[in-house]
Amino acid sequence: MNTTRRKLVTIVTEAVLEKELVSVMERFRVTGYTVTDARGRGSHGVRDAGWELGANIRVEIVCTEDVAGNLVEHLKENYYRDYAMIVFIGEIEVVRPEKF
Amino acid sequence: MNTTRRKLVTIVTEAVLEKELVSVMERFRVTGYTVTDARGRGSHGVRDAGWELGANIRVEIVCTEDVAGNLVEHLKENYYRDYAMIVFIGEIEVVRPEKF
Amino acid sequence: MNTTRRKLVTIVTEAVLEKELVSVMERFRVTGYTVTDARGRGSHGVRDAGWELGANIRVEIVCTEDVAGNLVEHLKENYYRDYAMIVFIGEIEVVRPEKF
Amino acid sequence: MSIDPVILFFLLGLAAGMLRSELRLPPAVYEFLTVVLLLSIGLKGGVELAQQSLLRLLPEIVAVIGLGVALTLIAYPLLRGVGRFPRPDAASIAAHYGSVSVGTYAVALAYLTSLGVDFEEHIALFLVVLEMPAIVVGVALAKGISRDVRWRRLFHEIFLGKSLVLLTGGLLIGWAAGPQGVASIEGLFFGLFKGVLALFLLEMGLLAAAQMAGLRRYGLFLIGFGVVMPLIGAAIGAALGWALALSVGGTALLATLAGSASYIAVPAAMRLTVPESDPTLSLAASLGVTFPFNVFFGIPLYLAMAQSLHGSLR
Amino acid sequence: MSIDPVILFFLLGLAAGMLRSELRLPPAVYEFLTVVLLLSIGLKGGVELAQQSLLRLLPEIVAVIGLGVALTLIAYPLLRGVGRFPRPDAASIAAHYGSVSVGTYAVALAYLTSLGVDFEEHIALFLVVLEMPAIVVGVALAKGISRDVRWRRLFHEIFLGKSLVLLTGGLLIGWAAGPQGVASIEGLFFGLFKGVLALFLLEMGLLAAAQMAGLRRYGLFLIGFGVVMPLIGAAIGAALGWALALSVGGTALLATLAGSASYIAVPAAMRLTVPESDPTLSLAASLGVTFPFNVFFGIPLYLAMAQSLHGSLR
Amino acid sequence: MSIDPVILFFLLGLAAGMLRSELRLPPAVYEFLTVVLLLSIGLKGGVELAQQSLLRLLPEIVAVIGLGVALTLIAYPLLRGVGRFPRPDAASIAAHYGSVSVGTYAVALAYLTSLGVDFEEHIALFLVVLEMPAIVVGVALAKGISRDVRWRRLFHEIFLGKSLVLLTGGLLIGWAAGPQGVASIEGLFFGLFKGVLALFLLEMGLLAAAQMAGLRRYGLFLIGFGVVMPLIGAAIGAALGWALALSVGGTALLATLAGSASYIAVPAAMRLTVPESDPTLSLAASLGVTFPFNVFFGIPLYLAMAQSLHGSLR
Ligand SMILES: Nc1ncnc2c1ncn2[C@@H]1O[C@H](COP(=O)(O)O)[C@@H](O)[C@H]1O
Ligand SMILES: Nc1ncnc2c1ncn2[C@@H]1O[C@H](COP(=O)(O)O)[C@@H](O)[C@H]1O
Ligand SMILES: Nc1ncnc2c1ncn2[C@@H]1O[C@H](COP(=O)(O)O)[C@@H](O)[C@H]1O
Ligand code: NA
Ligand code: NA
Ligand code: NA
Repeated sequence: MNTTRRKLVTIVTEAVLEKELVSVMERFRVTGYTVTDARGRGSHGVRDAGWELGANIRVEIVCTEDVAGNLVEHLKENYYRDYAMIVFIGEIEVVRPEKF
Repeated sequence: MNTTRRKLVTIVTEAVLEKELVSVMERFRVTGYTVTDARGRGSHGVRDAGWELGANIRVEIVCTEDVAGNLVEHLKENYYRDYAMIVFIGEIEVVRPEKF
Repeated sequence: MNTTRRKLVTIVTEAVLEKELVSVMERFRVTGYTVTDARGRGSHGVRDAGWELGANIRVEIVCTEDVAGNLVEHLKENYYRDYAMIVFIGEIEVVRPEKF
Repeated sequence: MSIDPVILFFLLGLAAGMLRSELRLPPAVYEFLTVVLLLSIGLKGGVELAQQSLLRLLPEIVAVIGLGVALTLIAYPLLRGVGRFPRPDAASIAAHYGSVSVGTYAVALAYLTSLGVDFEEHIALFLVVLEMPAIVVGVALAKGISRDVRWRRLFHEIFLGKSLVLLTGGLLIGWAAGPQGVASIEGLFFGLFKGVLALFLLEMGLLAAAQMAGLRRYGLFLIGFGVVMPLIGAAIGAALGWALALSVGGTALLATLAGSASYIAVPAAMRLTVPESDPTLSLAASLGVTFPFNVFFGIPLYLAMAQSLHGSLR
Repeated sequence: MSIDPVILFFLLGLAAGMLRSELRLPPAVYEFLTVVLLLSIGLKGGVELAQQSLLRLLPEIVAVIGLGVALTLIAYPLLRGVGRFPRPDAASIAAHYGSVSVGTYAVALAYLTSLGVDFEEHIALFLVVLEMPAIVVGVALAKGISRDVRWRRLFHEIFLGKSLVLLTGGLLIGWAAGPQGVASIEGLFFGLFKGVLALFLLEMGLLAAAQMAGLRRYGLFLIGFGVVMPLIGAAIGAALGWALALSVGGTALLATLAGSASYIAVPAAMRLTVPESDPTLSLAASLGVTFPFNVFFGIPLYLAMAQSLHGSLR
Repeated sequence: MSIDPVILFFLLGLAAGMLRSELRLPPAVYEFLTVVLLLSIGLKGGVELAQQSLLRLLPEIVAVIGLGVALTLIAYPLLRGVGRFPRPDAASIAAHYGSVSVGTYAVALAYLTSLGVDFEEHIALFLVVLEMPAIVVGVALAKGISRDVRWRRLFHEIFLGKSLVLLTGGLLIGWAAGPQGVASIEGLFFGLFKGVLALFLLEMGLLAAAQMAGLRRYGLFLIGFGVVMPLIGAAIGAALGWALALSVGGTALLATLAGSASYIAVPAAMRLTVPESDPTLSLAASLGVTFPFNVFFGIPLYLAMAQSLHGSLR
């Protein structure tokens, strides 16, 4: 099977940011994203409340290395200071490179 | 700590396929799978509705390279055309290789 | 963009263990963790019930190789025998190494 | 007479959806409302059935199955010939219109009740009966009969799907427990019926608005079909109701069923069995056009149909 | 007399589960129903308590704690000796049967109410009291007392678990607010009680069916135990109720509590404290056998027990 | 008079939260309760509005908008000057107190109803009107007007947020359907009101307890502010109610609104628009201090304020 390398960017952050992140991702021309509800703990304390303000989301984006770099740069500049957020990047392989 | 390499296959697709994918995975003799509910956007548009038809699932399978190859091949042949679906493969390490 | 390698430890296990795992992770000085609800199948059979006893959670921890090793060792010793649980470790990159 | 508030809830949902409000009911709540509605409708129908001879209903049931088949077979050539849809899409959309919508039925129930029009509660049984035949016909139209359709899985999917199980279960429980038995659970299932329906329609409004976005992509034909096909279906349904000697209310309900389009059971079955059909087409028509049309205009019209049929011909 | 519809809902769930239907209530809905049931039962009991001297209840409470301990100690040798289960499994299953099931209690409440049999509402207090002792005894049986049990964590787990907090909270609120105070929230907590119970039992049927699958793997002993142990428990419970001079209804309720097996608090506590015991065993017995047995046959039997005790001995 | 059980439910939640119980309502249930409360309040208010001339209300609405602006402008210098908070935090907290809390309003409604005190139901309209002005003022205080605030997005966020849409929708539906129309959905929206409020307050207690943990980190000032600011607000609100010639009950409700602090709409808007402000500060004050203070002490006090104003000055 022929596969191609891509990056998987995972963002865990405040649920209240979901709509805003969606528009950020559209601006960075990602071809798609996947969101799940999450809870957790980090430097901003425990975030596991049943309401939006205290809840987290986990966003995954499959994309090229370039897009990943730009996206993470943008998140770092604009959100790292004021929001509960972590971002990490993994290597993955996909079958349809043209899709990502 | 002794670890062994395995593949992590992640599938994001339509919730309506869950039962069918379970039986596919059984046929391919995966030793297990994990499912979470998800939403997202891709070439089939935004999928974030509260009902099954518009919702996504995210399926993870830890398996050997062979099983991963066969499984992805099967998904590509049978589902890529007609369904909202992405698949990607990552490298991971496990402690109990006999389990996967 | 400057990135640093870290480990991503993923645990899929019984929901009833959540509180206990949180205190385990605190003991191992992880800087944070992320939890999502999950269902699945493995050697302990299908786990997809609507109530805590039959449900799974999926825990992710970004940490250094050392912490990852110790944590997995501890889980193996204390939980592998009696609980439905899998653990796998992946490679990822992060922007703020001091955070993990 | 003032407008029924449940319809206003639908309007509120539609408006909020079209204005892209953040309003959304959690999926679990939507499912809860659906479960209560399905059981309420089943229970009410079952209590009535207890007072009927099932044998007498057999011919009605056969006729109603025929109705479902006929509606699908009428819709298909329209979609294929006039709408120029590919075969799988035409078959799938036709199946949606040959089947029924519980939400529409519930609104019709509420409408007749608020007007004080009597009807045969056992029509809930037809709701059960009408869900399935259109799916079978639709799949056969899309695939042929001999081909690689996994019919067993399909029948499992249909007969053990949530809506059929809850409706049938409600019917059987109502039938076995009878009016006195059911009295103890009336508070939830009957007392809250219209409130639950109101919340349900709020969410339906949001869903319908989301489907309307899809409509813009698929042109005028689908809008026209989504209005005309219910009228054809309802006319046939009303005629059948009259022929079966149903009351005016019963005739209006059967017309409503015939004029309604599925948005739960059929799309799920089609997604699995005819995956090459585009689900946005059928949902845009059934949820984006036909459901709102029936809620606002169709149901009163179908009652008028039933009244004039009964007035002029008896 | 017609059959109680709440039992039919349980049957519907069982049937749907065994036929592998897709019917499923969302977890959030199941939790909601549980919360409402627990609070309803607590509130009702609390209102009654307000009219009682708590001192007078003290001996009853002590006796009921003894009942929980005794039942666990009776079940354990049966499981170990006859069933040949390993020590942790025998201890865990015994704890399930020494403790109680809120769902069974709710069905018994509904049953007595529908027959017009009076009872002491404050028996809800025994529901609270009976949850805990069996867990402590079970853990001690499995691990011994001195060993590495984290008793503090266990007590926290038990006393601050959801079911104890809601039951106790309901009792206290009912007690503090009294009948007039509670009147304003009757609509939700009392008016909908049986409807909520019906939906709850629908889900219980699905859960029970899922556990029955597990039964096939574990042979006949577990089925026999799941029927006989409730009978033993109920007989002892009925005798105690009679000795405490409870009414016929109260005696039947205490028998029901004694004859019921936990499927929430105990399995969760055992999972954390005696993880080497197999949870599928205890749940197969308590949910797959005993719960259905009690719902269909046990509860009427326990009432008959109570009646004959009171009839023949007074 | 016995204590209102809904307040006991809040206490139960507080206690369970502070004891770190595992009790938790699923998010979907909490949302469901919120939706029902918002619609109930809106519907009731709307039915009343139907009997009023909207023109007569216009001056009241303008005055109430002024109230929201004034409260924010009073709170800001207190927080900045006395509390020594940085500008964004002071602005954000001030906006919370210039806006309103639906939960507090609902408790006040229940309180007045249980005492038999009459009030103008259309005060629900002020609930809608008061949500927004404080947000705009707060953002302007934090950022200035000219700066890079994305006002469009902010207005979209506010006007199409869940609470405003449901309250306004309920008002419009109640207004359009009138008392007879609404009668058919009374079961859910009015009959269950206090039961739903009870469950809602149970969860609020858990949330408040969680915020109190945050309080320990932020010292005494926030506690003091969380008690004093509601008193200032309520005094001004009561005076305005009196000046607008509201009834005693209406005056108490307007005082309650003025004395309450937002914990839904404002924090969400601030999080997006003034992210540099710390959300734990404002929630600790509004949920951890002011909400409990109002529920236990504030509301009876505000009624007393209203009574003495009306008694001494008329
Ligand atoms: N080391 C970590 N591993 C996994 N998830 C983390 C980690 N640190 C933080 N998170 C997640 O990211 C969210 C925000 O992190 P923070 O900004 O550190 O509070 C937390 O609520 C967690 O869900
Ligand atoms: N580039 C992407 N990154 C992450 N998730 C994606 C991406 N593209 C698609 N998805 C997910 O996969 C689902 C199906 O994708 P598609 O078939 O492209 O519509 C979407 O609804 C998303 O949840
Ligand atoms: N091969 C696998 N791939 C992905 N998830 C798995 C796999 N095996 C087990 N799991 C998950 O881990 C849980 C516990 O596994 P087990 O202990 O094998 O029953 C299962 O319920 C699944 O959610
Ligand atoms: Na139809
Ligand atoms: Na027992
Ligand atoms: Na205020």
